[in-house]
Amino acid sequence: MEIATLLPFLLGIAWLIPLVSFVAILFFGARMGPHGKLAANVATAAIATSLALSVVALGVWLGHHPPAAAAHGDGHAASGVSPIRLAVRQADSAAVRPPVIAVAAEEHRDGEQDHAGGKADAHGHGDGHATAAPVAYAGDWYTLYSGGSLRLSIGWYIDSITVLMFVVVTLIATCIHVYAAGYMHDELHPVTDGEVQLTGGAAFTRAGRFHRFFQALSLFCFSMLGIVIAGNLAMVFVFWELVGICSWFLIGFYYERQSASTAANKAFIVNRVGDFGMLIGLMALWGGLGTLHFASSVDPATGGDRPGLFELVRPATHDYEQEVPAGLVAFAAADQVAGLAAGQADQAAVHAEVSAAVPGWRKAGYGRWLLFIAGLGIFCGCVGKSAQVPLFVWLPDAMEGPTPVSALVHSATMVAAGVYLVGRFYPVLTPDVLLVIAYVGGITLFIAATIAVTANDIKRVLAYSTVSQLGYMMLALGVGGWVAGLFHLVTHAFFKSLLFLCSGSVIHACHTNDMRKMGGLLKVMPYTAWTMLIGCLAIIGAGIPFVIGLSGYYSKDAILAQALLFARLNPAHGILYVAVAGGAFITAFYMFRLWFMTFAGSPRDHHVAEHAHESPRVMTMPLVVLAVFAVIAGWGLPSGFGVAGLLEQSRPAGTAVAVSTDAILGAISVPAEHDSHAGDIHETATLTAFGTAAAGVLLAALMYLKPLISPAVVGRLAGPAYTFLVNRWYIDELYHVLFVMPTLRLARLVSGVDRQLIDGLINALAWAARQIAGIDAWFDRTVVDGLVNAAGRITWNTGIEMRRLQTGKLRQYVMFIVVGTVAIFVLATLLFRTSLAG
Amino acid sequence: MNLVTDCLLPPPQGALLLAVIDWHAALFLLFALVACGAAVMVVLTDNVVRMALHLVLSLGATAGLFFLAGAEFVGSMQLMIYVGGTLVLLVFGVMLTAQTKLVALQTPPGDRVIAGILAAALLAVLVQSAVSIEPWRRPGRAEVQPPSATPLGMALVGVRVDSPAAESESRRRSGYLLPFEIVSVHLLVVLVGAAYLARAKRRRTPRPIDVVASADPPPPPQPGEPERREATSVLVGSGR
Amino acid sequence: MADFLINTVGLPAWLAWSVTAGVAAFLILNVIAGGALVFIWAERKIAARIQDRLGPTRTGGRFGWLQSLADGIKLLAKEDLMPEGADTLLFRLAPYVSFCASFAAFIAMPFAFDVVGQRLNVGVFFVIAVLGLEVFGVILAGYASASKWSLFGAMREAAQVVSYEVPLGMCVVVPVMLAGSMDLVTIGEKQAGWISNWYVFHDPFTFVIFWVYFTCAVASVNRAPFDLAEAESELVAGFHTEYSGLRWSFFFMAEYGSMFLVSGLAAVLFLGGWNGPIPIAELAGWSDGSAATAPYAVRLLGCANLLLKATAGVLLMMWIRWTLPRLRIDQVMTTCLKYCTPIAAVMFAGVMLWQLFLPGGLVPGTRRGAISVREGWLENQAVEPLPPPAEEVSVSNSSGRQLAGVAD
Amino acid sequence: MILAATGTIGVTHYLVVGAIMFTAGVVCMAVKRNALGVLMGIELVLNGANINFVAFGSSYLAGEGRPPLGLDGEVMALFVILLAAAEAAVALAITLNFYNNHGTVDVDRADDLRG
Repeated sequence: MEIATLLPFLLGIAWLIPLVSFVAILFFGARMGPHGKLAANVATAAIATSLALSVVALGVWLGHHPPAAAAHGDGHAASGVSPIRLAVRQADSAAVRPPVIAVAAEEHRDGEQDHAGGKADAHGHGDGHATAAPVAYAGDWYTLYSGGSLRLSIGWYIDSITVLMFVVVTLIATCIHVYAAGYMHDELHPVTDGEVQLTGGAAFTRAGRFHRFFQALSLFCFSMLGIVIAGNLAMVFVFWELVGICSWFLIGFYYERQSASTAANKAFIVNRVGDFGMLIGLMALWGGLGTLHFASSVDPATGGDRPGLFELVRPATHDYEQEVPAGLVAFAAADQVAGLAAGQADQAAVHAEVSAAVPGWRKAGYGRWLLFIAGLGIFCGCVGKSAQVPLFVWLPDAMEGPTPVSALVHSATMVAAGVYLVGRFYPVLTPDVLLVIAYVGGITLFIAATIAVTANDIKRVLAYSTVSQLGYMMLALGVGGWVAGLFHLVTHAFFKSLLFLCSGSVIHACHTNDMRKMGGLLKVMPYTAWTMLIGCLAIIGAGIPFVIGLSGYYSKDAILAQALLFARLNPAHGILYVAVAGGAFITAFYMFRLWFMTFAGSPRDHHVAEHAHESPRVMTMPLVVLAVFAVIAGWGLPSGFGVAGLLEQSRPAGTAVAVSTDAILGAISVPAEHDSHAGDIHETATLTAFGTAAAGVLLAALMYLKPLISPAVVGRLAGPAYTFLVNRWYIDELYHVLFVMPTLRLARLVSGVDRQLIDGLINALAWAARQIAGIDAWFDRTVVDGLVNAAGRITWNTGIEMRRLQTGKLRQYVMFIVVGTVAIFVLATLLFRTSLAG
Repeated sequence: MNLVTDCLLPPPQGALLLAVIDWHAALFLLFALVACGAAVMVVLTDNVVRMALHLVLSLGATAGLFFLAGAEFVGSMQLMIYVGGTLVLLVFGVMLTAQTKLVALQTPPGDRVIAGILAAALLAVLVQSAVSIEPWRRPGRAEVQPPSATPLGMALVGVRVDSPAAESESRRRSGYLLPFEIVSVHLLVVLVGAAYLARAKRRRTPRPIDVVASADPPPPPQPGEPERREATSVLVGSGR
Repeated sequence: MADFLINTVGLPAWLAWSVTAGVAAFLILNVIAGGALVFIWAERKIAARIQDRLGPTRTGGRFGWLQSLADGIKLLAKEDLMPEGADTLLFRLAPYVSFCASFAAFIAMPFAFDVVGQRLNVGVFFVIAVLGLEVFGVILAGYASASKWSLFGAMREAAQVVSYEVPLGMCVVVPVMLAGSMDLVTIGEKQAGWISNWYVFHDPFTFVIFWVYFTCAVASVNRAPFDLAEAESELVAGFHTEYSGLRWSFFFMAEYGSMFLVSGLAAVLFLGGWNGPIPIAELAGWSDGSAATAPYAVRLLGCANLLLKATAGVLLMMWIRWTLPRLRIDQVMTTCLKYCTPIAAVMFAGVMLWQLFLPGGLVPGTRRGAISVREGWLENQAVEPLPPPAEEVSVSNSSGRQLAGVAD
Repeated sequence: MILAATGTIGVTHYLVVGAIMFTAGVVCMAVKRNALGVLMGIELVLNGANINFVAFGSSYLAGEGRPPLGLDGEVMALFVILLAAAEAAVALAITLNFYNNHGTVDVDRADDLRG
């Protein structure tokens, strides 16, 4: 099969299989084995199949499009050499197609339109000038609704990120399914939940929810993959919400617990806030451009070709340079258009005039704001989903869910969806939006990191680190490090899920989240300890500078380099680089604080220590697997074969060049990413990263491994700051004061109005109605009932009389019949002067 | 209604009495008299079995009338089915009215009188409407086709081969296949239903045999029971 | 004979017909009654032989062939008793009803081509129907005797006969379907020729159904092993317990008459009627094959054939009677409703399919749909013309002629 | 037939016979207290109707200018006979039940539903 049809086929199947398992478990889960034990196998088998298919798809992709040099090659040479070779390969590759959409007739028949949007792409960022769009296959499976210019469809947009994300998500999901099968085994039997206090203090016992857990997991995988493969924003939004609801299910898995249900609702509501912004963005885009498809698509109604968002924002004719699309311009200049239309009666003429006038308007700056709003709106959604400031408060609470959930949903995949969307939507984002993103990311990473320092709940530490890592990614994207951000997304997915699983294993062993009760677990649970150490090293980006390192090493360096470059180009925004570097230091500190407190030293709580034990094989195996990936995920061959190289293939057209605009937020120049590989910047960044990380680890060691510095003393010295951090910057309280309280007060006011005013009115009406009803009732009783009763009485009496007729004597009846017959004859013959006999 | 004179009026060429007897009319007269007389006898007798006898006579005579009218198949059917049917009637009559008190259920004479009056009225009406049609009274010698059951059979399987039906294509197709099927299904249903209605109920009183067989004495007779017990014993005796 | 009388003797038509009818009636009555006597004698001899005795030997020479005559005289001489409390009218009436029913059935019974009292186009049904009337007399007798034995006997017979009429009718329908006519004469005609033309050998189904018919026939005339009506061991003599003398002998005659009738019917329906196993007449060239023009001698031969076959049937019944034990009433009913009826039904369907799907089916056009049934029938008409229009003269002519043939 | 029509017997004669039988049947139904008597009455009534059918169908009796019903009459008569048999079966079953429950076949005692 041709790749253009093969990829959607493979990934589509991989996408749908979890849905199948979800449905299966939904209907037959309880009957799958004892207590639904087999549900785990079903879900795991499903996601494993998806993994296999995704891997096949990856192979297919690599077979057709070998990646260029890694974005973060060691040294500059590789990346310098690669483009030429790449260009040569592309020249003779079969993938050279004119950038038109080929629709095969026989593929029309089975309703699947396949858009082979593959274009010969020469990533000529060697000479710093991008002239081609990346390879991407897009198309629609099914059109849900098509009316006017709106067309909602289930479609696909597949490029290297899609394939990569498929592999990552399914891989991690598989590991976590396996892990969860062990972790959740309590749910196989009726559970006595100690954290639920019933009135009367009795222990709360409920039936196990094993299969439900996996049911939700399957649904989540389906939704996540849906986001990844989605071919248009509408579809993205749908699965976005699906992911949200899955997260709601899973956070509230122990919904009897007050805290859990609250956390679930919090997460959901906070996400709504973000999604509201996203809706605004969608509306702006659709209102202006009339399409939500990423790539160009064929409209089944007209059969005509409709340019997608990317094409509109960065038209190939315009050398893929970002410009405000004509639609948005006209949309913004609505009144001018109206003026034109007023003069003209003929539509075509109006169109002609408008299209003629558009460039002028564009110069005049119409539509920039719209594009800005659209970008911000989309980003709002991402803020909610991937827990950026100010909407990050839900993520730490989301740790109420079972640990595998935290690992899968709230660290590796779902929260990454925001970052992914920003990456996917990158071409449309204007430099202003990017700047906003960058700042949001920076603030987030700093705040979260600082909070993580003082947290004592092991999962919360990880949660905050997640938030801050997401901040890293956002910042990277914001400062133009497209590859860097997504690269970090991938690597982070691995080691963060690893860390969470480790923490889960620890919690499983200690039955507590509090790190202060742990310690000295290294001997008891070696697998967990060492794999977690690998995780920590990965997250702080440990490695031997310029030689080799764990996955984090590469991604983080890329981010630092990009930030540094950005800071150099825009001195005004140098603070971002500081944030990144500081973040790196703090990250290192709290991660190792965590590890030391948990594993090193001597047990602090014997009660915990003595019945701590290594987790079963089914839980440690995934740890090992993930650890391996956490180590190697960042590696890439000089030939560019690696995650970074793969990502590089999909770099949005026109983003490879440095752009400097005088934007709404002042002059910004977004640097080209490959410049960050320039020697000095690269080295500086690497050294900085190494230094900060090392410093952080050292400090942690001093404070918690060999307690030369007592944390208590530090806490006392830094008193107010310490309490400030312990209370998590009082952000929850702040929101409580800013939003919750006013809302409640408003609600109280409204309810007061309701009770006093409206109820009074209604009561008055009711009273009046009652009076009228009283009159009515009297009338009814006397007149109507009188009539009815009279009728009834008459009927009754008649019946009494008539019943005499029914003697029950057959013979009399016969006689009646005869009488009737004769009577009819006589009447007919005498009265009507006719004879019935003819 | 100059039937009798038709039968016996002297022929133009004149001959013996026998010679002028119109056999058709004579036989008709015979059968008609038997049929009507027997029918009236059915009304007049009170003994069920005799009623049945007269009924059979009447029906048989009717069959004869059918033969005379050229409807031989219908006549045979009449004989076969009605004789069977009345036979069963008879059997039931004997079974159910075996007790002397039931052999003759006297009818109050008042009823008889009223019924008689009504009957007279009805008869008058019917006869009036029968006689009032002139051409019916004076049949011409319509051309006679040989009596044959084949057209009937063909018609029952849906094909008309008889004249005048056979002329027009539309009527040729208008056989009686559907009514035939309906009637057959109806018969089946009726049989099942009858079997269900008349199925053997749980005996209220043990059969003499059971009484003998079982050691414990039979239960004391409830009021209104005895005739039923006797009836059951009759059933038993007749092979049930 | 009628035309003979009219043309030669010069009698007026009406007289000729009356005489003809009288002769026919006389012949039937005497042949059957006489036959009954012979059969009674034969039955006693056969019973004796089967039971390894001699049977009547004295009366009238070695074989006691006058035995039944003597019995007849004895019966005539007997006093005619009537139980008190009996329903006089019905008691007197009953034997005649049976007798008449049994003998009236012979009206439509052909003895050879056109040697028939009255050729009816629904002969088969006529015979069956009239035969069914016989049981009526039995019931009346049983009821009128005011005796439980008689009543029980009558009940049994009624139940038995009424229920056995169902399979009997089914079996009879089969030859009717094969011949495409209910006229017994036509049916007999269709089987002319070699023995292979007999309907019993028409196809396997007819062979089976012949035996079903015979069983049902035996049952419907209350012969052993179905003679519950007069089960000596349980009911003294069944329905004719109270009868004696001539009335009793009437019942007896009726029984033998109907035996002979059903056997004859079996012969006509299944065993080729008056046609011998080998068409001697045709071979010898006495007739040109068409029965209508056959000389009287050939018809006489036919009569002999039929009588022979019927007698064989009767003898078979006797043999069965003295061989098989009597059935219980429930067994009788089981035989009828659980065996005979289903078998008959299945066989009927089988014959039908055979007719449809094997060459030489009844209606060639059947496979061409309902309307073509008509064409097929018309073709048949062309091939086999129906008997000439039954307008009076010709009919009475034919019957008269052959009766004359029988007479002289 | 034995004797073909000679023009003396017309439809009317049959109709009259039918009428008499019909009336007899009705009276029988009206007078008899015995359920079986009532049944016989019904049979009579049906026969009366049947005679009319056959008469109208017979080509022997048809008046001039009035073509007979032909086969339709006979077929109607046939169906009437069959349905009469069916009706007799059901009626007998009902009677039997009535007898089982009331110990009598007196229709005057079948007035449990009287008004």
